[in-house]
Amino acid sequence: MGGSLPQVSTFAGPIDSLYNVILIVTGVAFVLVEGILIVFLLRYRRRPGQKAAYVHGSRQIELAWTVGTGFMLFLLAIYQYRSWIDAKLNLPDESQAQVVRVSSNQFEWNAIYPGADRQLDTADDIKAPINVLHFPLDRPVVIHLESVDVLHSFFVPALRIKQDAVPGRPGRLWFQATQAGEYEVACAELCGLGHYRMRAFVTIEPQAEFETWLAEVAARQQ
Amino acid sequence: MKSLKLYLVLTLVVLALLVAACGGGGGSEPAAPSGGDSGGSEPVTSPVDPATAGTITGRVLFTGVAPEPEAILMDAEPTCQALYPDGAFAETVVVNDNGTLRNVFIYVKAGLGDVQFPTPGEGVVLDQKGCRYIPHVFGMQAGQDLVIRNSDDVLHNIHPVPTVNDSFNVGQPVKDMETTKTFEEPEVMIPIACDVHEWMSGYAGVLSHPYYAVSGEDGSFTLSNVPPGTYTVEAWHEVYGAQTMEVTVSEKGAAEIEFTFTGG
Amino acid sequence: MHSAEGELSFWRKYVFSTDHKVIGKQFLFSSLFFFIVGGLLALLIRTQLAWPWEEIPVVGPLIYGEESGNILLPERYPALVTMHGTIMIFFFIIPILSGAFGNFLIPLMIGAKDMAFPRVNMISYWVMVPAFLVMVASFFVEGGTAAAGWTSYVPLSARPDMIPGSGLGQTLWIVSLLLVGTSSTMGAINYVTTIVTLRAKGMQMFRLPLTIWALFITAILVLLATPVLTSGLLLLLLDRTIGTHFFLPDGGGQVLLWQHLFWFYSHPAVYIMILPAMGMASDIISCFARKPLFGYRPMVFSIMGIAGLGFIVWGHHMFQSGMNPVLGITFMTSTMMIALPSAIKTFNWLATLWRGQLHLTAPMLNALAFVSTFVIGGLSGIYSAATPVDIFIHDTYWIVGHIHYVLFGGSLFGVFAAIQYWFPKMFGRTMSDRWGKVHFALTFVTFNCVFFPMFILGERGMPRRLADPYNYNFLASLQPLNQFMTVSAYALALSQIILFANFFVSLYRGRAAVANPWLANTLEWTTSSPPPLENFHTAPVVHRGPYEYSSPEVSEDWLPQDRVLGGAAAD
Amino acid sequence: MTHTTATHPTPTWEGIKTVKFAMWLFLASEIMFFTGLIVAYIALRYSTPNWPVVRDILNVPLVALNTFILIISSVTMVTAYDRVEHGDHKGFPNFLLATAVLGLIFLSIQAIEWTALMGEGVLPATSIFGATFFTLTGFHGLHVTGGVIWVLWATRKAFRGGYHHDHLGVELVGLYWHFVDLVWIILFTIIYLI
Amino acid sequence: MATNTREKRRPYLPVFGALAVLTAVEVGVASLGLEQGIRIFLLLSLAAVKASLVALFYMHLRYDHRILAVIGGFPLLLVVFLLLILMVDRPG
Repeated sequence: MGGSLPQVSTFAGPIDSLYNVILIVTGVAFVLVEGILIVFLLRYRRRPGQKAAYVHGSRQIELAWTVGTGFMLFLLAIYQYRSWIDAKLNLPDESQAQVVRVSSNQFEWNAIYPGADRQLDTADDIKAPINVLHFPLDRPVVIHLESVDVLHSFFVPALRIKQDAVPGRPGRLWFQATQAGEYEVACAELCGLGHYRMRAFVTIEPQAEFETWLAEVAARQQ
Repeated sequence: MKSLKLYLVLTLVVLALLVAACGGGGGSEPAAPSGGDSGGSEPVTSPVDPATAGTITGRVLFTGVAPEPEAILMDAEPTCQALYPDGAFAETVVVNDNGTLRNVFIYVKAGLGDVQFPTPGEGVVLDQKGCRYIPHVFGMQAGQDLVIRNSDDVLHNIHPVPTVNDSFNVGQPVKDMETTKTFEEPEVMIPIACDVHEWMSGYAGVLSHPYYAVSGEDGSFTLSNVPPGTYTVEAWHEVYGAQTMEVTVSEKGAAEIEFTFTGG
Repeated sequence: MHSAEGELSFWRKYVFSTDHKVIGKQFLFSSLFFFIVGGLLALLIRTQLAWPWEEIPVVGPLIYGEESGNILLPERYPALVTMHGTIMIFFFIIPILSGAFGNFLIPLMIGAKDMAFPRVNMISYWVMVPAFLVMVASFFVEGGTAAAGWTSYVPLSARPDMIPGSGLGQTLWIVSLLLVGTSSTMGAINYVTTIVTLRAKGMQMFRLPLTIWALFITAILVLLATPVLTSGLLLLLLDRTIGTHFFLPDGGGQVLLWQHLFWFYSHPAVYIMILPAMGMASDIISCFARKPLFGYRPMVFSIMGIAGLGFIVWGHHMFQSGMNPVLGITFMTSTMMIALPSAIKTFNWLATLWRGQLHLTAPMLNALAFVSTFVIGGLSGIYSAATPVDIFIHDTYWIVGHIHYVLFGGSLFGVFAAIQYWFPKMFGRTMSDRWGKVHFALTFVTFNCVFFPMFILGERGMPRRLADPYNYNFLASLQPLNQFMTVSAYALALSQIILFANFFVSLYRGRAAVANPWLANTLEWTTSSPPPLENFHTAPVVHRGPYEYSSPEVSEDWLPQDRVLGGAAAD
Repeated sequence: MTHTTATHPTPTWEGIKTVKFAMWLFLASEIMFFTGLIVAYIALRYSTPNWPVVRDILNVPLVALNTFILIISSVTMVTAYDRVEHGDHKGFPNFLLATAVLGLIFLSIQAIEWTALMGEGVLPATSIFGATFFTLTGFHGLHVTGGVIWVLWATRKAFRGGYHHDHLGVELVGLYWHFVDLVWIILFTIIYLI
Repeated sequence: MATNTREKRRPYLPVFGALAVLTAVEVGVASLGLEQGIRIFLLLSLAAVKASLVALFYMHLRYDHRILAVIGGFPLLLVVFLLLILMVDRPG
């Protein structure tokens, strides 16, 4: 999934593989159903003088495809159960993770880092420039997502994460990046006339580089 | 025959609705109240008799410590960032070399009585260049055209936040786009923001008369063609607030005044 | 109940008529008009996505006007998207399926003279007219039409300063939808009462054709879901007017409360938009396969299953909306369950074709297109039911593709089939089958060219409702694909002209239609085309189910429900 | 409603009058309408940390009396129907009138409570409590007003000798009135008592 | 069922009595300082009893065809489910 987009977070692998599994399952179902449709179309064209089969249905076939499809759907449900819990329910312990507050307002993303005392909403918080977000590599990052005015949606395709920033209701999402680089952030919830321009840049870099960048922004801020 | 009449009615209903919709065009909206009606075609005659008119000139001095100009981090907009090789700085407090203060809005607050001044035909141009409102502070008359031009190849979203006038919220996605808007009521200092670039800010002073000026590079300003009389003149700055001063203009006289703002 | 037909004045007979057939046609004509308006808006959206901010050569100044520099302004694009969605859903699909075909077919197919409450039926159409006018008026108000999406999520829809469209335009949008809600609730009460109480003698519930079952269950969905939307809209209206804070966070309100109330209505609403098409397609397929519908009872129970489950799945629209993730699991489970009845229906349609005598007329082709595209629509839904995949594809073009494969591919091909199948009964003339096939071929090809690439866009992660997606590096390469989709959208729009031409020409010059041109079994074909005011000269008595095609009891391959067989024991 | 002249018997299906069947469908949609409002109220109240202490703001004894009045009006309505069914064509219109009067009393007490509350500064815009309170009682009040108008219309027809052969009209207005009373019973509990 | 000549009069007055008493009990329970959980449960169940009394006797559900009770009752299932989801989705 994601075409040329690299798999940059630990979620990317499971989500892409789940997508491929569903692609195969639905692909087979698609080919079977459409194939049968076309075959029946050609095979049972009208022949003058012949009457169609007088068949009202059969309990066994109904039971068969009901149970069959039901079981297939049940398997799909079980198969993808785990990655949802990992992505959204089991948030890592914030003391080990890098906590960042990402606040969105009309047409920009602002990242606020807790600074030395590792506590947000303290004097030493560092505010990154608009639409610039840096995250450390190979470490869990917990984002405190919030919005100032309307609904926005923090969508980083490369990291395979997306969650709405709901004003008045701070949300949590987390990821662990596995590949350094610069990736784009898009807003995925209609938020006004600049919705298509709410682009930010996420830079994933090793811990050392991340800390030097943080210090540099802090200095620039004084 | 019976059914024919039915189809006539129904097709007529459909056509009527179609015409109504197409008449307005799907998604278009009527031309905003552009300056056309208020400008008027006949030449603008000022009720002031030029023979007796005087001028008010002066300077805005600045004492005390000038605050460090605040750096603007334009990383979010690479196209604009490229225009400022040595970094962009906010224009909130700009102290000129000769110790005077720039971007101060000076205007006649009272003393004109209820003289009716015609609104000028040509519009005031507010340009957006390098992700910055140019001019940063400007004046205009109520009802006069405000021509907003986008000289950046970037989306700007002009979003004034007036209290007296009703606001508008317009996007200009491409270069050289122009939108014409007007403010109907006098209102001193309407802040103008850009929702896409949080650091962009402008101030529009809307007045019912043409006596306003903004202190320039040398901190000086002139109000010309002022009918003789005593006026309260106010100098407004976005950070240091406003100061007023009484001034009397004699016939063909040139009054001199000076404002002094002290730094933080 | 009706005075002799001759005395009625022109107004009572055509404009304020209480005859369900005339009301059906009124819905049909206004829905077709709004199909054009919605379609034009779609073309404007596609043009912007292919060539962002370009001036459209001839039409541009006309549409966008001098004031906005003859191009689409960024704050107008969300308004286009909102209006395309709202008009297509509330003024085209639901009115044509439940309004036009519901009104016209229900009394005819159950053997009744008219609806249970003819006057309430008339009022339900005439409540729609102010809704049309209010919505059309919102195009011309200062600030333009509503621009918070057809879902009008709060706070964008509640705070006028957030986007110009959220000013007067949004208030008119709410008032218009309140009127549509009143109209559809009145209609629903009428349909349920009529189907339950006015069936002809012998027409037991399990001898009803599937069209009627679908319209019956749809009416129940409308009856129970629309009031919740009405309450949500009223709360939003109060937030916007008298300053309450139901949905606005700064006053203690709940932003997600609106989404819950909205989707509690809107998921049953998407089934309101597809179930009638499913019913009509089943009837048409069974008729042109000259073969009994395979598994009548499972089909009825799966419609009931879809309706029942339809009320408990709305959360799958809100997986990534900040809702409690635990609910992600509950709604994922219920959504997976609801995929089952749709699958059963598809298998039954296929089984109906098996060993049939397929007459590939225009209605049949459109009905088969319904089945084949609905399959893609249904399968693409499974991706968004799987919550982790939904993390990526939520609010991207994958969802837009899914919507259009189910709504355009599903309901609209069903509507094309239904129009050409019941046109003879409605107007007493037949639409040209040749032009019907030309229209079908063009539409089917261009439809897939426009909407299948949306899955590719979605898989690449292109968010929806973006006015100009190409300043994102990861989307820049998708512009050629979007341009191809736009050109095919133009072709799709042009090919609809064939349908409209065929429709309006056949109104006057179509071949005169006999009572039963398709040799179908259901009751509406036992009366004349167009039927007299009270539908049946003598009240029909039903002896068998609607799908007795190729029955061994008779030599022909059809056996109408009301025919009395010679010695056979008439039950 | 369909005009049922004397010759046409009221249409029935399996013993149920069709109009009554439709009336219950309408009541089902009304139940869903109030569901939307009540569920919104409960969700908002459940997630607002410091919900005001209801007893201090609202005049519970007065409204308890009001609830009692509405219950009595239900009783007069049901007696009216009972009387018309037993052929007491003279007596039943008075009970209909009594129901209408009790309804008006209920509305006026609500109006009194509203003006008192507004006097104390509790307004829809001031707080979530105010918003939900005025919305719920407001829409219920609207439904009671509609009910009173319908009952008055039925009373006028009754005094003019209507409903002798066909008691349907009385039963319908009764059903609507009892429904509105039932909604108030629930609202009274969840707003005033809990 | 709902024929004019009924064997016995419908118990309107006893129902009225019950409703009056239940209302008084409710107000009483509300004023007691019970623990919130129990208090809500008690009040809600009292309200439910009163509501069903009105529905069964005054709205004739008890005497009419069962389909009317189904039409009136089915929406309550949806109410319960919607309420449950909104309770679970409490913010914070």
